[in-house]
Amino acid sequence: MLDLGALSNCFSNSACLVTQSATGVIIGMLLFLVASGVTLIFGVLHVVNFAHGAFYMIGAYVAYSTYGVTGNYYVAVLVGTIAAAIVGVLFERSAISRVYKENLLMQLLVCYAFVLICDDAVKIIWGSEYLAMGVPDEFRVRPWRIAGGVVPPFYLFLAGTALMVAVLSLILIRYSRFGKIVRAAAANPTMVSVLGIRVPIYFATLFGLGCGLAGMAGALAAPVRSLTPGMGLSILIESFIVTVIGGMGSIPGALLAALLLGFTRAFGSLGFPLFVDGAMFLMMVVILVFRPQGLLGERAGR
Amino acid sequence: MKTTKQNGLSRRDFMVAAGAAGVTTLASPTVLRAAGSPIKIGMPTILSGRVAILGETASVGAKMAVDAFNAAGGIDGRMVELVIRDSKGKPDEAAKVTRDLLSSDGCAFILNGEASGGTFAVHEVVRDTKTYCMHTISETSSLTADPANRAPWVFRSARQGIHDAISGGLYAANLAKAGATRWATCSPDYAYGRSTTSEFMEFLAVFAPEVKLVGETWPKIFQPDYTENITNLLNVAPDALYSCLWGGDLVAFFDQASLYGLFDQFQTVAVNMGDVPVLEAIKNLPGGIHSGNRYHKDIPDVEANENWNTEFRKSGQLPTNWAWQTYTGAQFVLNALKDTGGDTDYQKLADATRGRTIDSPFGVNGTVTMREADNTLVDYAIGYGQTVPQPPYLTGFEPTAWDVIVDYETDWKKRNSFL
Amino acid sequence: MLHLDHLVKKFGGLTATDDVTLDFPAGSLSAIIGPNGAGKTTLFNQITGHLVPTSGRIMFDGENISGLKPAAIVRKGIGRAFQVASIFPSMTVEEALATAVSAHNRTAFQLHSAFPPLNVRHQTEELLALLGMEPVARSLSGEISHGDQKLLDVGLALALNPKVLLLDEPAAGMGPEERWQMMDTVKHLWKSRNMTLIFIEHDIDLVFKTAEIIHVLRYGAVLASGKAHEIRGNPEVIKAYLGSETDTVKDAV
Amino acid sequence: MNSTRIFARTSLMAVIGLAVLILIGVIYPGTWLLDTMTGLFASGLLVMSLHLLVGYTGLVSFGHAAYFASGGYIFGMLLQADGVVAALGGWAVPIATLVALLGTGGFALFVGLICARLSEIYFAFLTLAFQMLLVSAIQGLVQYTGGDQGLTGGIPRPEFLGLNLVEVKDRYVFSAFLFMAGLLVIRLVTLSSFGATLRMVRDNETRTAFLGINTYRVKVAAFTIAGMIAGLGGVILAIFTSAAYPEWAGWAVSGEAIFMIMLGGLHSFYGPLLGVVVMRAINDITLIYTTHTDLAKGIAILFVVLVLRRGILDWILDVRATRRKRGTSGDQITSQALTKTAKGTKDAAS
Repeated sequence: MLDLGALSNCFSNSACLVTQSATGVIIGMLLFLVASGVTLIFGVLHVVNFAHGAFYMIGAYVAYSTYGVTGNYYVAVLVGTIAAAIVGVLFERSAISRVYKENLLMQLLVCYAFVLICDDAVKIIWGSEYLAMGVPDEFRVRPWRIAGGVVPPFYLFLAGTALMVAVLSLILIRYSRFGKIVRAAAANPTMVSVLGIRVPIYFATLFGLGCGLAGMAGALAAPVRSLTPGMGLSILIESFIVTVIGGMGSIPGALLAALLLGFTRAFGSLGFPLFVDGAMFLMMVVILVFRPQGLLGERAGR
Repeated sequence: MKTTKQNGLSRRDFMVAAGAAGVTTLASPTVLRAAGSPIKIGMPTILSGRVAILGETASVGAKMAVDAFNAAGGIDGRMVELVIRDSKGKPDEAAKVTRDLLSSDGCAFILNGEASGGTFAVHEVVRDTKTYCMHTISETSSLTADPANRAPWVFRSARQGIHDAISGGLYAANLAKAGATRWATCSPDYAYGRSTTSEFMEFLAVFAPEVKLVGETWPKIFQPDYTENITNLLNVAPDALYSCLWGGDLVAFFDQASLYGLFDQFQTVAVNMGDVPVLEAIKNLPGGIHSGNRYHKDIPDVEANENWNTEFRKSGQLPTNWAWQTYTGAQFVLNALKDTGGDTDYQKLADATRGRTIDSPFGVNGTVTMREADNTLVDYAIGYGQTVPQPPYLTGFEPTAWDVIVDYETDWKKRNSFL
Repeated sequence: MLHLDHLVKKFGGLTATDDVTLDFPAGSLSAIIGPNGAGKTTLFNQITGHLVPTSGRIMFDGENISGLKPAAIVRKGIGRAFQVASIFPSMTVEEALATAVSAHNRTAFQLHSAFPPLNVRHQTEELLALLGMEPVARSLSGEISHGDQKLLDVGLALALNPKVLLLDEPAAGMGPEERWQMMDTVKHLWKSRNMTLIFIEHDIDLVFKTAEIIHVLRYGAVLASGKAHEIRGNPEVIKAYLGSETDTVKDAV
Repeated sequence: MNSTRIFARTSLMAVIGLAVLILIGVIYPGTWLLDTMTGLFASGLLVMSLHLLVGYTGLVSFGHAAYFASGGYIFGMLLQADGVVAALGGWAVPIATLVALLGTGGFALFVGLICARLSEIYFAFLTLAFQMLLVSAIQGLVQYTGGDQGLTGGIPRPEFLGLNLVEVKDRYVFSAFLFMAGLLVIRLVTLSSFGATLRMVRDNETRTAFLGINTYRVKVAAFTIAGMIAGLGGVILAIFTSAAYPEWAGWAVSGEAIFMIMLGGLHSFYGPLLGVVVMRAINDITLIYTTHTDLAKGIAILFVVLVLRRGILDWILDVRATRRKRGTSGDQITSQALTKTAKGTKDAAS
């Protein structure tokens, strides 16, 4: 079960080290994009969005269809992102906003209902068979060789875009007028609405932004993931692990945790291939027991 | 650029089938024993997720057989009805669906369209409830080869992994002779993947002792991202790769591996590659992947097969390995039913199935046989070739003779004390 | 009974309890008053184990209890009611008191008979009578009047039959009429249970009418201690009290 | 009423309930209802035991399916082990059931000791993590658990007390017995002094600690009891399917259990059972018209959350209570009060 030989071999071999490290970054960045949406929504609105995986799926499917029509990958990603964001706003307005004041269970229930409906809606619209989009022509090139390691340019593009977008949204929340208002509104909605600001619109926008991030991740990855209804589930679980380990509400924490998970996957598949999933959950347990607020979380859990 | 087929028609058919099943749920099925009421055959199969495409073709195959049977008058006017249910490819769901089919929907027996994972679960149910059953998909050898698993009233109309392993071993030994001695494997981490891979490597070693296994990676079934498995293989840098990934998993794996130029670097034997829908779904299909035959209209190259292919395509779907296997299974079941005169007693049906030989478009000699010794199918067309992205999809096909297969199979059974 | 010995509590640079030495003799009825931020509730929190003192000792019945966990201190015999009534909203008044009695009888983990057991039921009835809460006994705690909720909170503490009872502003948030009623009840309880009672209160009139001994805190330190007439005449107290309302330091809890 | 008499009466009701269930089994001619009910018994215990945590103690566990699966796996692995059935003979099934119960209890105790230190969402995620660890373990330890494949080869269930569990009716009777036994235990726990303590912790944990109760121990004990009863549900399902699967420990099972509780009613004892039945009914009725059962479930849940704003049974009880005005007794807490509390805490927290 444990193959430390393979692991140490890899560390002494630059080709392997580069390839696996790049793998870690690639897996981590896509995860980060999804998880940053979860953590953004939780950090500001204090809602755990259990429906986040559904937006990942929506992004991927819409991108698939758009790509079929336009043949342009970038347009497809853009449309997928926007679609997920719009559905997110609608979901927030019609359902989530009604349970802000309710307990965790009610929020969970609403999200679950939404996931069920989305999965079946996708089945009705796109069918229950898997769909494959295929890598766009411009990325069908030989992989790059870096110090003997193999790195596909398409994945570099994914990782770079993911990082850039997530950092932009962090800046938006931390420093922009929008970010300041929405954070103030979440802390004290009455006070902010007294100032003549329409709080619900800000909340909906933020929620839509978070969902858009998930949709973008789905759209970006669509060329290499076969699309199926319910594809959001596994990414949801992983993004929860990231959120918890990084610290609920902390975007830098999510980045750190996503990379940690990416590297665990990349190197774990060499050293302990059968326990890669187990290792991720074990990390989650250790973090929750010894540092419930997460690596970079701000507020301590009791 | 547009991809994979859509077929509203077949899905609507499923709904109708499911609807009919539901009505009887409420009506409580035990009442419906009256003569003249149709005999119901329950069919769990995978209709959602990565491999739904295969489940749908299996459904079409089963329906082709049943429709023909009913059109020919059924059993003295008594019709046969298929009740098809989605098992989602999960063992627990397959077990649940099978029990529901038997107890809620009043199905008399099971035509199992589940992959290996679910098949072992279905197998438990039919063994436990003493239900006549035909497994039409699972290729895992131990299902019928291992006496511990055997039940006299359960049959398999699918390929058997060991047959493909012998055929593949013989074929791959030529690759080894040409210099490909360092092998790696990448197969799904569950019963079918593990046993099929180890059987293939076992026979490869028999035919080419110089072969060494230098690396293995085991993605989970329906895993979304194979990057870590792919880079793992890159690091191992073998001469050749064996994989028994299948369906949508195989498609996703190939799409992702192509980004790393994986297939430029070594030979690949992907036993489940040779189904047309899979080949068509892979966007960056590299040439020259070695594959077993799955379903091919020219293997065997006979008119009956050509006709069957044409007939099948009228459903709007492309025939697959699952399709011919389920069709064949349904034929056995229906023949048995005809013999018993509609009696669905599990032992009578089993007696009518065991050892039977039927005419078949897929047999090497125009027939296939349900081997008496272990209730599994033999004499179907089997062999290996190389895939190409356009018709005819499989070239350089090298069939394997059945006497060779049976010899090695017997040895293998002895080694594993299955005899 | 209860003796605070050079008690100090610091939060960073802020000294919330500044070398407080106080004595509460057995059976006494004392009040602690002081402006906002004087450290009254902080003092209570240290006695009940919510906060650990930075230095000093809390002697209870001759034993140093500082640093013990709240549950342990409660079991030793120090009960407490809270500034904001801390109750069990989904239980009826009767049930809530019975659970407290059950906790006191060490039957809270009992699985072998239905709740409440007979002896708990009897003690609960006595308690209801003592509190005068029979009319609302079957109402949900979350739905009774604010005053009743405050009284129930006191009742919960009382159910433990404490030797020392700490009441944090028992009359807070009530109308003038109610406040006097509440204090009467408190005094009645004190007499009938023969315990040591300490309460925090803002309303000086109430304090002067009720308490035997009054301790005045300011900036965490004891400004004065004594009987009502002594405190009333103390010019320091008057000055501190009147100048207090603009104080910016907030109570810690 | 005398407190021991309440227990006696409740137990009597359970015996009567069991008798009725068995009578149904004897009268009903086919297998459909019996198999359906056997399945419901298994989910029933899972959901009712989770309700002890979620509804009575205020502990939202996302990982309750772990104990359900643990019960099934211990039961199955024990009976499949070489020589066990031969050695125990007719006692095999009862002893395996007991071992499954105790083993699951031990597992739940271990996890409870770690998890109960955390609160709210952190507690929920930690229980989830332990559940996923169990799934990983089941999938990884292929030689013992059969991995992804589950326990294959059938679970031997030798006859005992004249019950042959391979037969539908006998299996139904034994499952009904286990179900009623589990249900009775949960009922008695909620009626006991400990049950009242659970509600104290749910309502106001801080105050409970201030009454001298070690709330950590309360939570650990509740977690353990609930785990054991869930394990009993797993035993029923293992008997029914003659197998055990890793999906039983999956988060879909845990999640669905929570949703059935919420659907049926969080604040009434029998609400969750109603949720189980309703969910199954929605599933089966939808299947008549379409395979899109998820869509129907989703819409039903949204209706319950957004329109009724509480579980079905809670809603019915509230409507009745408002009609009759007043008259709430011990257990029948109106959910309005609780909803208010929940809101209160939430407001205070933010």
